Amino acid sequence: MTLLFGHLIDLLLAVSLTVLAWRLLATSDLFKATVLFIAFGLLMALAWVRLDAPDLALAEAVIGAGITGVLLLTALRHLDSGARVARMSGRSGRRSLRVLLPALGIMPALLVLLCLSSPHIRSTAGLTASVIERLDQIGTDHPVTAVLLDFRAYDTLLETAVLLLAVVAVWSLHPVRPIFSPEPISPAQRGLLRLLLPVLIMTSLYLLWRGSHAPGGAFQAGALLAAGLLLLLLSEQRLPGRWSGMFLRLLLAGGFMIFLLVAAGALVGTGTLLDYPGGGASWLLLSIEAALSLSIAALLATAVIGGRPSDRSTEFPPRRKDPAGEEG
Amino acid sequence: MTGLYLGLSLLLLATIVLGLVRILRGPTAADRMLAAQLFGTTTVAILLLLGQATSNQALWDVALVFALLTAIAAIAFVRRDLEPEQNKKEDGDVSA
Amino acid sequence: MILADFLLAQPWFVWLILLPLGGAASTFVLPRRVAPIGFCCALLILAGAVFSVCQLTATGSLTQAAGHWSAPLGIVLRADGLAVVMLATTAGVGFIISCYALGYFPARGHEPSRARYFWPLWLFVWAGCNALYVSADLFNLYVTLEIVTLAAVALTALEGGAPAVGAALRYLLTSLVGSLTYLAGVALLYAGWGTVDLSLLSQVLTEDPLSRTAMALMICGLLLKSALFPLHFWLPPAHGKAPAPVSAILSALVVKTAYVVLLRLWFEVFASFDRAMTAHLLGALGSAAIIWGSLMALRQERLKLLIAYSTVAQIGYLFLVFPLAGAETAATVWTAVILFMVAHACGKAAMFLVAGTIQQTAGHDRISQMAGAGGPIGVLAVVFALASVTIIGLPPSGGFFAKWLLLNAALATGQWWYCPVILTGSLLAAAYVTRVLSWAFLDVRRNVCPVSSRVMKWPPLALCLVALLLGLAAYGPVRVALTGAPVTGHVLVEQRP
Amino acid sequence: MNDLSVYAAAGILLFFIGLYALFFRRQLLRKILAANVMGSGVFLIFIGLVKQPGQSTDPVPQAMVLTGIIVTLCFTAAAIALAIRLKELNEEHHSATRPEDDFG
Amino acid sequence: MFLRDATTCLLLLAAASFFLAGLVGLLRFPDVFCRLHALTKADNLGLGLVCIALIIQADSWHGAVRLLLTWFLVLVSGATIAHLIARKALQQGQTPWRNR
Repeated sequence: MTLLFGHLIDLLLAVSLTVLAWRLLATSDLFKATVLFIAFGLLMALAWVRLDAPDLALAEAVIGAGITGVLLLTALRHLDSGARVARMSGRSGRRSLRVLLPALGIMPALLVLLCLSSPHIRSTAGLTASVIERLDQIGTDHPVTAVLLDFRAYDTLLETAVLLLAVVAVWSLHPVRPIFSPEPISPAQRGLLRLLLPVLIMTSLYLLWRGSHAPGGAFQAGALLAAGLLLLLLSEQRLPGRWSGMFLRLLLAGGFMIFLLVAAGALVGTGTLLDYPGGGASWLLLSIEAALSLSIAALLATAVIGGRPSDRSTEFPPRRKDPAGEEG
Repeated sequence: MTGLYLGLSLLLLATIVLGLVRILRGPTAADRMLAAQLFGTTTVAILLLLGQATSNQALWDVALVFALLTAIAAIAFVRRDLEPEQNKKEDGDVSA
Repeated sequence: MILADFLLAQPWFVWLILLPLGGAASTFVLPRRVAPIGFCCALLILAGAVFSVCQLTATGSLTQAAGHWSAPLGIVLRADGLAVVMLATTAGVGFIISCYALGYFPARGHEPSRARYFWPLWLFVWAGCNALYVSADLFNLYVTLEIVTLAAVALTALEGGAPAVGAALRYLLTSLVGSLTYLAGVALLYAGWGTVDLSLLSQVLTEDPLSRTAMALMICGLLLKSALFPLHFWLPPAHGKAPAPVSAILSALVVKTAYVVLLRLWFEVFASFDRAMTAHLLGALGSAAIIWGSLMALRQERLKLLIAYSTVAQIGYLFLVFPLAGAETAATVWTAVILFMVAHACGKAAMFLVAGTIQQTAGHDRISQMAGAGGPIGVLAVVFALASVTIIGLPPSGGFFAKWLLLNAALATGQWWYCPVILTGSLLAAAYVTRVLSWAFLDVRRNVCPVSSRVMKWPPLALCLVALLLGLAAYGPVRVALTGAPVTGHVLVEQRP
Repeated sequence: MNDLSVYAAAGILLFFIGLYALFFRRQLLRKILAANVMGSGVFLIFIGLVKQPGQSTDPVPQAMVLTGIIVTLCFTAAAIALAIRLKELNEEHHSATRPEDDFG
Repeated sequence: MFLRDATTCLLLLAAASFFLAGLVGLLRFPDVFCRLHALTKADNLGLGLVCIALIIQADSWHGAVRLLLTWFLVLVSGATIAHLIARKALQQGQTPWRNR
């Protein structure tokens, strides 16, 4: 019975993910596509849960349901407004690719057959055993965190570089635009914010702390904090302090720079990249994670806001003064 | 009991799949947003049930995170100032 | 002596990743001092690259397991001949481009934001390239490819106009498809063999449908990223519309990153596979790229687009390596392709930099209205002509030497039909280069003297001199390139065709 | 062959649906969504193939997929910023010259 | 033990009926305001009953606290969002449906 329900859940999830993807890419109504994409994120999180990957479910929950949702909905304001919908003025490439159409139809079926029938997939045990074997040498009990921060920490270092790079790329394009409508906020929304925000920050800290022995960690905690920041901005609360100058840039680059310094320090000390002293004490990993999650929060929120802070104004992101002055 | 939890999760998943019809049909943006909202809640329930079924406490954390974030997409939605409805009006004005 | 030992013991190839990363972060945090920080960083990287070449010649190829976690679990970095040659090329070309950029993006000009974002983005590209060359881990290669792509896209959009932003967006989406396809292949390999390490995979991999599918997916993704002929549609707009130093970075360095990954896969991971069909397909596409790219270059009205199409053509030569690499000729083509990459990087970067100077002086880059824009016999004309020598493949340039090796390999493997392709490519290159030279430089009716700064005039000359003299001093690079190379046999220099 | 391979199969389908939409749809936002769907497909393939019934999932691909998710998010943010900029520039251009071009 | 399981069973079945009612309302009700009404039932009562059912089964206090917190957050968010969406819909000029 249990097994049957499990199978049915898996089947239903897989089928509905596919159908959802097809529908969301088939519609030309961008708002509908966006909402369907948010729903897609929900189902992806459930799929990760079924695949016994709660870390990924957490990340998908925060990123799929929270950050990407806000990113797409604010992008819609710019892309969908007015009469003209943004399009690629593509001539080259498209027509020549139509010949690939039949191939695109046959290939998935072929691939499914190939992959699922390969004798090699089930014969390899993967690296689970060797990760768990070495867990007692380092300062964390959670295998995924161990891989992220120790065994494959170099990947994580470069991944943080990608995050910083994304913000540099977004900033290089344009000064920031006001992102939300000027109409007044409902008091209910303000009340909700006052209630949600403390819980959100606490949960984020909890995820960060839990990351060393259970699903959670710097990325999930940082992304959750970023969602909190976005919630704050969506309710037009002023952020305390000056957010446009050196302080903001240091906050954005700080986590990455600390991680980089640890890597370089290990290189100087032991001659090996990211060779933590003592195999990675738990306090060291936790402090790297804390710095990373603060930076990740700032980076993700800034990437969603889009556009660099102006040199003159201290307000970041700026508010729109009146609906007409859109290009301020 | 595990069978019950899983069966109920399956049922809730089925309600999500059926509810997709509302997002597909619309007709207004608010309808779509609202359906997404219901999916959020249902997902929280599924996560709680699956967490109990597999006795994996981490799933309750995922549910908690979802519960925190159900609001954010909807708030981003109401804070946008241009709606497809208004767009249609504008388009009509342009073509008229 | 102690100092020399200490310097030789340092893992320079790892420093070459960390230095530009640190530089990128610092230039982002201190936007008012981007140029000095960026330039110092370029200088340090150049020094590091010199050290790592010395190290390689002294001790052979080096490996390092990041965090002391060895292969199936951790990530291994490896500085073999290919990696070190590419590190050194990137350092040299990158240093010259950095000098040029000091003049092209003036920090105190009317558009300070371009200088402000050029430096961090460029250092990110540099870090990504260096990390890619030394990585021996398939997933790590994916992350480095993504760093290079994202930074290169943002650099392309730095020009600011709608065509550049559109080209950047297309570049981004195409690259994203390429890297996701590559990643799908990595996923299949991990699922099948439980590791993503290059050398471990090459030991355990057996030829079965799963690994062949993975190979197909990874090669397709990388072809898209390295813009081989039918998939080149995104390249000319991106390289043609970007600011000149960025075009130089993209054409000289960035397109080669995906190709280097492909080279590693082909000669190492999938080396034991029976891939004659794939090799011939790649060779055919490469030949088509040579002819098509050259013909398109001949038709271009804009100088930078012409050079961009020339890049499409030159990429074709790189893919002739796959059919030509037989058991006897593997070392020859390996040397040829590395020399070709170095020569092309130097020559193409010099060409784009000259084009940038002309564009800035004349205000446009239309070839037909360019008469005299370079000055009668100015430095620009000399640089462009010298750079053309290597692009066409005339002796004694590195391009000539590489093409000659390819011709040798073609004859040695009995695939004579690649010879006319190589020669036609050279002839067509001569035609489109002559067209530019005759319009821009040999017309002495007007003498509009270029008023660019000195840093924009002299560094390109150094680049094309390197490209030119590479053929004369090829022994050094060849020896470095063959250190730790996954190929056997001798370089067919002695053999007469 | 096991029960969880349905996710790998779904992943393969998602990959191709995304690929198809990316090449044949013209709206920028849909292209960006398509790339995201493709990414999700690849990640599902990754974990779906590695997961073995009755065992905990291999942490190494989990970490890789987490990295992949973050990288894809970064690309999405950059692509959206580029798309918005492109639209702004096109509108400036069109308001200066022709009013109704590349509409369909 | 049996009593505990039986209660959980009953509560879960009740929760299921509320979620089903929410679905039916979402699909069959004529306009956005009515559908909001259906949605809040599922939110508050459906999830609430699931939470209570699981709290009965919970063997640690912090599990129970997490469940309660989750329910509370969904409750508050759901109520606020229903209000905000309704307000938005009214602002856009949608008029509530009336049975004539």
